[in-house]
Amino acid sequence: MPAMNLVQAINNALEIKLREDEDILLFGEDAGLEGGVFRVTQGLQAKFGERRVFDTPLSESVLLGAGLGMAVTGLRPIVEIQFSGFMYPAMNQLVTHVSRMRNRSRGVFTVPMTIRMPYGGGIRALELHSESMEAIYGHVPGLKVVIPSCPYDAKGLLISAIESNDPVLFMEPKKIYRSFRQDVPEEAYRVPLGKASVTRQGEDLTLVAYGAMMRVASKAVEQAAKEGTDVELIDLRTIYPLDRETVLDSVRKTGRLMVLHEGPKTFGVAAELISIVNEEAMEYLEAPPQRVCGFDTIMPLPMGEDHYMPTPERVLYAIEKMKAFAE
Amino acid sequence: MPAMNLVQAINNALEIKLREDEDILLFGEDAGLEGGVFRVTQGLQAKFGERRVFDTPLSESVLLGAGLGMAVTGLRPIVEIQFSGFMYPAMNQLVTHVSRMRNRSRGVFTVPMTIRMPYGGGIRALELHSESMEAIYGHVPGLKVVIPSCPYDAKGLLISAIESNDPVLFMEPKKIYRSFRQDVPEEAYRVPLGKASVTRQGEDLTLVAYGAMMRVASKAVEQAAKEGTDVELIDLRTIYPLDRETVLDSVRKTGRLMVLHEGPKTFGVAAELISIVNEEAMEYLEAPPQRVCGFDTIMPLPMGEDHYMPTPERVLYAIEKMKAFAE
Amino acid sequence: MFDSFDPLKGKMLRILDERGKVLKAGQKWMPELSDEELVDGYRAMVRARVADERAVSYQRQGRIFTLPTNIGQEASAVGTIKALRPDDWMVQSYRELGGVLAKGGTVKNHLAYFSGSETGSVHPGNPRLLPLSVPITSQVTHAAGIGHSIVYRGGDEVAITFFGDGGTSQGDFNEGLNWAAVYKCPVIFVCNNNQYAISLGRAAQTGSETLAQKAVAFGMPGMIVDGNDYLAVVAATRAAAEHGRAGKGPVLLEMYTYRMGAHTTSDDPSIYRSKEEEESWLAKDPLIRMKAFMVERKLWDEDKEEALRKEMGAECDEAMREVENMDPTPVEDIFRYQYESMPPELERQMQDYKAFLAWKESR
Amino acid sequence: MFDSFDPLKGKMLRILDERGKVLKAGQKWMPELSDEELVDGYRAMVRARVADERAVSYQRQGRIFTLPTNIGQEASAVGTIKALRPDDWMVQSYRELGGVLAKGGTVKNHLAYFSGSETGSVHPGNPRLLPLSVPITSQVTHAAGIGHSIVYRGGDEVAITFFGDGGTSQGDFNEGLNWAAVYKCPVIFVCNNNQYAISLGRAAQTGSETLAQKAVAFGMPGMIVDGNDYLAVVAATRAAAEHGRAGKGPVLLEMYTYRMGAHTTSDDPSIYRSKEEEESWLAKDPLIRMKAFMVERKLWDEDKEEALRKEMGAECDEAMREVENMDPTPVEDIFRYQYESMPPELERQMQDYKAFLAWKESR
Ligand SMILES: Cc1ncc(C[n+]2csc(CCOP(=O)(O)OP(=O)(O)O)c2C)c(N)n1
Ligand SMILES: Cc1ncc(C[n+]2csc(CCOP(=O)(O)OP(=O)(O)O)c2C)c(N)n1
Ligand SMILES: [Mg+2]
Ligand SMILES: [Mg+2]
Repeated sequence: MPAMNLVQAINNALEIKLREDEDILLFGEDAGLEGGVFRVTQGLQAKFGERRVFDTPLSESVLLGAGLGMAVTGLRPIVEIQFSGFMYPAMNQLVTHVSRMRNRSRGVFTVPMTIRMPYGGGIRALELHSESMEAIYGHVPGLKVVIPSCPYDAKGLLISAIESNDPVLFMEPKKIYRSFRQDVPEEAYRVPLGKASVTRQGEDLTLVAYGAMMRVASKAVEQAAKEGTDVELIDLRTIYPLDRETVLDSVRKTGRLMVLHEGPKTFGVAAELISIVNEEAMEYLEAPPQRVCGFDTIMPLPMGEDHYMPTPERVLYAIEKMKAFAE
Repeated sequence: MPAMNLVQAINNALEIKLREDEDILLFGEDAGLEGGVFRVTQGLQAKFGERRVFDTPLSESVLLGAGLGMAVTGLRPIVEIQFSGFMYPAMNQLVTHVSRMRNRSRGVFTVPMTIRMPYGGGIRALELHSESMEAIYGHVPGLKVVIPSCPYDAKGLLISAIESNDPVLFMEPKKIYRSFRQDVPEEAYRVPLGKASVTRQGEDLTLVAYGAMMRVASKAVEQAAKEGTDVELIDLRTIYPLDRETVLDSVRKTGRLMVLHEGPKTFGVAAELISIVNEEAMEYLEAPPQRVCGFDTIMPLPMGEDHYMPTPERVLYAIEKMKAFAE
Repeated sequence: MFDSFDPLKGKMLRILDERGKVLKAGQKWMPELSDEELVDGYRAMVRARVADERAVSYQRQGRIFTLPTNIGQEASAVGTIKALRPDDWMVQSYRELGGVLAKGGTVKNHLAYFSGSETGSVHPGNPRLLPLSVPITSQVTHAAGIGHSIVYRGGDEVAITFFGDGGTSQGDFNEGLNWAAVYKCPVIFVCNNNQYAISLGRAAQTGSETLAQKAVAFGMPGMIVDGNDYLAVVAATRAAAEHGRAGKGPVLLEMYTYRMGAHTTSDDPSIYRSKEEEESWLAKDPLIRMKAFMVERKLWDEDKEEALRKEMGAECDEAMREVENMDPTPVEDIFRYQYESMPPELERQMQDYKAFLAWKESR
Repeated sequence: MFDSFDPLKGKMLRILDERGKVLKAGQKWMPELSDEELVDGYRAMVRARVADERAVSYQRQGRIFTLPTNIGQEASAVGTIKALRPDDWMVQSYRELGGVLAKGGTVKNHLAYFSGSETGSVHPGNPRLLPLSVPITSQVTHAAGIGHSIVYRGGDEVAITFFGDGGTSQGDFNEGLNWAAVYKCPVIFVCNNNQYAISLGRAAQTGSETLAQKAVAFGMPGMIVDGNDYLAVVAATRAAAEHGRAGKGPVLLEMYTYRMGAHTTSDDPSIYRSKEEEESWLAKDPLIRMKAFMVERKLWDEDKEEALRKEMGAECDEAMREVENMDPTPVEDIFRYQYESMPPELERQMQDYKAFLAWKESR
């Protein structure tokens, strides 16, 4: 089984699906010839030709709009938005058409579109190159929002996303594009959308994270174990639809919930998870749930970025606060 | 003191500020000559001329973008977006410029802009004319998001919004534009941004609502009182920054929290309020907080709208469920 | 044809004058249409007109909700679609009832939509007709994508899309037309310049003298067509379709017309335009013009007109009754179409809501 | 002037040929510039070039982060701003270092920005220069608004804004230029057609033969200018500014130029363009051309060139050192500028974070 990093796993998933299904087109700004600014689609144009894999004019709104037009005729477009900070010009297409077409046409027209975009901070990038605004997209009815945290999941989730007959926003944690490798089967496999995974069993506390923050979480959890706290770690994997049950089961066991994400705290993903646990498992909570999140500010430029990005230490600090409550 | 409905109170606030400050311009699609499709700005062009109050081409992105350009030169634009469902084409300007300019320029350039837009359902309107997506805007760092629920507040909040040196998104509950009148002073007064108001004292349960849902809440609360539940009702008034203290004080007293809003439930405003209460006053909670919200679907067309829009009965149903928990 | 009508020189394609006579300069462009086709086209325009008039009166009676009408623009709506094939795609905005019906849509579904039922978004047999699009100009990008798909599959269909004079100011106008031109997508972009965007007059919408000249920005042909002249509309659309089918890419057609009615039934045009102006356009009514042409050719007469209007009126009344007898939107339908299969949370919300309904019932 | 250079006829304003000789056809348009002004302009171009070259090497040394350069486009960046007044507004994208410096910006702040400090977003003395804009073309709408404000206040300033060939495909291109044309805002829209949008060549970006012709869509003048010819840039900008100050509204200038460097320091142009192409543009370098012109006029020589480059290099190195000695971004600065006064929740987040820092310190 070859070892792949996140970029390779995504590229591999794209290649498998492009090979399998002639109705799949892949396009985006610089996504063709040069394979995208992160080279995630490298080699695909050479393999499948300019008709299947192509560069587009610099215009995100029509990227999604034209994608929708293709989709209603039966194609299955895979659209790349160069950075998640450049999704906003396409927001109207996303919210008023892509996500709604099925419902408003009573299922007659559907949009089996996958929208890939790198998101997240920690790479010392320019403004708007480090956004983490998944909560906004999770709030838009009709979208599925997926965020992988490792090569294996990325491949399986992306194949599921491409095969989904609903539009899927596939957010790629660019910080860990090339951070590590994992054994990834060469053939196609699926990781189901809407299912979280428990990556570490623990008794004392449930920590939910996703995307690049899973690396931060893992480090924190290791350290916490050394310091005597046995954390159960959940990789959410899908922002919408949320996997309530996995989170609830875990909190029912541990009695404690902490959520870790990069996006701004207020109205973020953590709030929804806390509310779900409140509604279904409040009586199990032994301490107030904690949020370790980005601040309610824009992402600072690189010199301030380390303050903004949650770290393992911030998780440990929150664990300590939680323990203090229990005493 | 004249009795005014919401439309009149808003019009009156606009008139006062336009008269007071020559740096204020008001513009939007159909906002000039005909006074807007809801006639909220009626008469203002006649009073202040076409230079101050004007119609614009049909292009929301430049409405905000040009507004920003004006603002950095010292003007104070008031921009009307015809319906909140038409904000999306302007999302890029809103998120990447209007809300960020102060921070990214270290305070050198500021955007004292007020963006008014009618929002919300219940008027049997076409698609995208009934949206309630305030949670999205609350998640955008740098914006203030304000929603009045009555003529008196609307005037005072709008004057505060226009005087704010930060961009304010002022969402007008169109469902109650002309539903009722209130005594509204003729002169200028301010209702502070970021402050909720307790509109009814109660002992048993805290109900938080805002905008048009305050009418629904009031009816529910009256009925609940008859049925033996003494509800404390809070009008949130500002979505960001949230007035944590008012909500926390109330929940510390009642031990119960319910949030009512039209927008989709998942990742909605209610989730944040529940999380705040968890973080600060969890030990006071006697039952799981309840959410009475719109569904995670798009707003149905009028024949299905009544199912979507929260009603007093849905609040009463939730109260009953909450009580059942206590038993 | 496009070379002969340079919008920068103020040229406009017209075939009929306002009294229905073929203009000398127009003869050359007269589209080949059999008598049956002429009658069929005219009937379709009348059908749309009657449906709109009835709908307005149903709205006044409180039987349906706010709606826009196509009145005055039927030549553009019907002529374009009649010039195309059933396997071509139509991407509408919201003011093309004539085209929607010509494309196979039904009055019943139209009325169902404006009665507030999503079932009216689509039409029986699912013609290649997208649901109406509310966000101005957003739909032109969909037409670009459909055109792209046609090219990809090597088909010879075209996509036609409609938007207003106001719509040319939106960002998507630039993005959609540019895309279609870059990939030579067979798309006919029809700008119905009806002189108003709600209350804003055409002159205040943009600095360009014509809307057709905006085609220059994309390197595609642009042409002004007398949008109240059915024959000119057919001729122009055929030329544009040929252009597209031949692999030459998109075309922008500015249909010069007038919105004879209000913007929607909620609108009051007297605020922003004069009675005189409205009256000056009455004489230019596309139906009057075409009728005169047809009468002259002995293809039509007052008896036929009366019979047709009666027939259409009855069709509408019947459709309205059917819509009024429709079952209310089932609770399930609010939830079931949002995703292919209902996510657990949505299922929960639906069950909770049903439990609430039962509770309410039992109170 | 604009009448004489119709982009639809492929006309382009040029004054100097590639060897720095005044073209016969260019003489007529030669801008009045004193010797001091000529020297000043040339020095400003060299300053930008040196700053860019140094920045690239600082980046390679790991002393600053990824950044774009202006190399090859200095004539457009500097010539435009030098043709304007200090009270005119400049609305940049991110590839106009020459203009930023000419407008009063400093190399130090430029380097501070690309070292990751927001303090570099603005410049000492706050010239009328907006911070760089990352979302392509979004900034042109800001220029439209500034122009609107100038008209409202009855001023005679102008706003100038810059964007790329790729930028013409964005929706905001349509919305911004349309607004400016409708309200006759004094805005100079400068499209730096440097032949690439990252890896996408100009020909694949849009179907229109020139970018200047897109002005036709807005009813404003549009002109192609040899963007590597400093004198042509000055002449065109002066004409556009006059047009604006006279109340005649906006102008679109397509500066025909070439991005001699990579898109940013992270980019690898060898993937998408040939060495031959790159080399063919070397001879068209705006600095070579202007230098030849200056030498011919005895305004410049190799000694001066060497001295200037040395001086500029030292300025850059000094600026880089200052930036490296800057204090790190204070924690407070992350929070304090988001709103005029810090909302309680933000205050809480800051205090909590400070408490965390203290906790971490004490561990
Ligand atoms: C993006 C967007 N903004 C605003 C509106 C509200 N609106 C509906 S129709 C209309 C005017 C449209 O004018 P035009 O494009 O000329 O089309 P017409 O109605 O005249 O056919 C406006 C502003 C909308 N539907 N979408
Ligand atoms: C809205 C948006 N989409 C994508 C990007 C990513 N991006 C940065 S520069 C660039 C190419 C710009 O090309 P052009 O407009 O020609 O300007 P140039 O860089 O050549 O000066 C792209 C796609 C962006 N910054 N903003
Ligand atoms: Mg119109
Ligand atoms: Mg370029």
